[in-house]
Amino acid sequence: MIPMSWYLVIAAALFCVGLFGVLSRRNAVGILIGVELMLNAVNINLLTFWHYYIQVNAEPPLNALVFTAIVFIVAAAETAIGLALIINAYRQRSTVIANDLNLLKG
Amino acid sequence: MLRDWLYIGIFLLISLFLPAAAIIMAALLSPRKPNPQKNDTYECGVETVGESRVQFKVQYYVYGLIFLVFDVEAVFLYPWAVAYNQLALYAVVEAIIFILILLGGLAYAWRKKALEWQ
Amino acid sequence: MIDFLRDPIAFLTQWLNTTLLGWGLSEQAAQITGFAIGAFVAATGAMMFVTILIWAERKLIGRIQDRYGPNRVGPFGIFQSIADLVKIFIKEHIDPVGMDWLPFNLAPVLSVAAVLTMWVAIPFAATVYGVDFNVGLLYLVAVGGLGELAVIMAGWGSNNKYALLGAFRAVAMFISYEVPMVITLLIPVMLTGSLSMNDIVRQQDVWFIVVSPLAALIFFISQVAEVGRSPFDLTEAESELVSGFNVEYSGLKFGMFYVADFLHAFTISLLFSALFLGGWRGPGAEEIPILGFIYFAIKSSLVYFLVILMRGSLPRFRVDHMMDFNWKLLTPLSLVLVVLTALALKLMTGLSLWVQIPVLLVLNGLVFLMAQRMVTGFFRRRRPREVGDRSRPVAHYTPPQSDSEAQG
Amino acid sequence: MTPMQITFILIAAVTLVSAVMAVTARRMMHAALWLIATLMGVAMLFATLQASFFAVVQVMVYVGAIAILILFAIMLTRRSTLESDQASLGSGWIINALAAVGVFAALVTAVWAWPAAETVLTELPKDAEQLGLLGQIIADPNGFAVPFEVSSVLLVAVLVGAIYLAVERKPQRGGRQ
Repeated sequence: MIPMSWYLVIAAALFCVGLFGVLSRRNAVGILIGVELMLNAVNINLLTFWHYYIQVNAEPPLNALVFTAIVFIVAAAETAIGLALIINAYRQRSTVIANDLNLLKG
Repeated sequence: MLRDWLYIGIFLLISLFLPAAAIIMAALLSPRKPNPQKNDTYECGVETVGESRVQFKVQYYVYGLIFLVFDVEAVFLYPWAVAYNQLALYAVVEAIIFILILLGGLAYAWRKKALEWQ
Repeated sequence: MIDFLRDPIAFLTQWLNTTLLGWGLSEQAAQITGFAIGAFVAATGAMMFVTILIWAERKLIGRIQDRYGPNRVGPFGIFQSIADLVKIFIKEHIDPVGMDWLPFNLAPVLSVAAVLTMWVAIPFAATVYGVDFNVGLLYLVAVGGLGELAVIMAGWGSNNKYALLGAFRAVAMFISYEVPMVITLLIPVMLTGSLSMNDIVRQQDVWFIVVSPLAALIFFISQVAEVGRSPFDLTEAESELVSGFNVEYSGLKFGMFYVADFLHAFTISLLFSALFLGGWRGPGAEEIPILGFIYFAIKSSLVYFLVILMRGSLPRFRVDHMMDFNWKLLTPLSLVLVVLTALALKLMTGLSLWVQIPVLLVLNGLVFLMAQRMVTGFFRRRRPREVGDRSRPVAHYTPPQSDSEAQG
Repeated sequence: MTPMQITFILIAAVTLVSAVMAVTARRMMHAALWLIATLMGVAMLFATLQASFFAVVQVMVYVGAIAILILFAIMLTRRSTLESDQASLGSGWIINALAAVGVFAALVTAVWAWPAAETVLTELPKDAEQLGLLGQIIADPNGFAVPFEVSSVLLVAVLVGAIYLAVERKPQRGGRQ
């Protein structure tokens, strides 16, 4: 079977790819895609530790499952609001390039 | 458990492979004589007007949004439904409050005319 | 021989397993190879089965429309679909200008695969199922949703504005109707206490359609919408969007969308009969699995017949009506139904089945009546404003002399 | 290498490659499709962890809903997206890439420094997932009932807020605009 470190490394890699996307994407939707990747990496970690915990302690850590569920809910909330903001900004400024959305700079 | 997923993986691969193989076989068997008229974008036989960059209405996004909210909520009601027979009345009432809050959201969308297809 | 007749699938699996073991494979490898062969046979069988479905559907629709339907090739035209298959196989594949290669070619494959993959979790008989795992029901819902991706890929890949519009319209409809479906499915899960499909079937001492007919109705409607069958066939509204997301497809790629469509229509019949009509259950089905298989086939064929009947007799919804129907009727209705069912069942714990079922039935009836009153009241209030909209030109016969009046 | 490990490596490769494509693809539509591939890969990783419920929920919620929402948003904001085809990444992307690699190196070092990370994950018994217990604890006042009700409120707030933001308000007669 698979050592736990493999999962952790994959999650770390996914997180860093997401981080890179968030930092360097010009398109605001692209930034959100990066955030999704990061949240997925978090979920992989949570479920890996869930598996590990059951294996070691032979009792299910329900907290891990609830936590994963809440990450799902937060991810959904974040996407919905983020995209609504982008659409609203696009309406007013006709652009989704994050650097051009500098209304507050005056 | 892992075996179940292995079987599903095998089934998925086979069900991707079969139509792909059929299409590849058909592509090898079928004639191929492309010409510009044939390959042009199809618009009921008239000349193509404009490009396919049409602007979409925001209504699609609103439906997607409401769907997302309900889907997420419903998915996390499933564990509750599985445990339903072991739950006490107050736990059921909690889930009902949960659903009623959702219904409130739907009512808001309704009042804001966000459900209307314009 | 008797064993074979009682449960041919298990018998064949056993035989295959021993043969494979005899060839020197390890036990695990033998099981996996056996499963792969079984899956291959099942998937091929399902795709071949589509030819029969198409024939049956054309024949029935023909009868509904007072025609014969296919009747030239073979007895009762039964080989018509095979002739069509050969024709579509050797048709040219046209690549439209500006297409996006990967999405364009992946879409037909994915649309068939999304439906085929559902078959792995459907229990066909007591012993005949691909896998029986603890989240089977959610798996079916999730995989059923993957078809939307194929539609989007097809619409995007063909670089055609009608295809794109059609695809997004279709997806908006699919996702909308997924909401009441997901919510009503909570009711069978509550009654069973499990998400495994086989458990749900086993628990149906009383068919769930009897326990909660309204849930069955909502599920059925939303499933028909999910397939995009008439009256929800906006995906292929010829008169509005050239033909929907698959305009640019030709040859077998187009055929694959058709295969997916028919297979999906049959799959929802399977799902409906497994979830609400007791699946393979029936007298003697536990002991003689083949009987269960036959019961299941009969039940799903009846449901499929109903789907065809709806297709043959109902006019198409207008897109805004369809969305209203979902968001303003089905979704609130399913939420209310889940709330009331959960409350009623919990208040009646410990009572016998013969008390619970009539109460639930009455409850369903009340909810239905309430919804019906609200809908009719709604239309009655709106009628005066909609006079102009509501007259149907087809329904009036006007003598020629008063032509101008009628037109005005 | 057991077959299981080979499967894992294949899934991980698919996931990572499509993740990289998702953050670098020029056209947003392609980025979203690659994102879907990544999400499917992550669902398969969940399946190998025997978290069946979350594997399925990942497909339902992420692929079936969130990705579709992103696709809709991309279609809505397409005109601007098409103009910016030539440069999908900002000017400082090399520095950002170095920073991401740095974070990755730090995380991997942290994983390696932890001896328990080498634990081999074995197959759990069939009923390890305990969906019923999860259902009980989310409705239990001493458990997670409050977070769960709050999450419902959160989602309704999201619904209200996003509708307020996204739906165009028609100019009201006589009112200020």
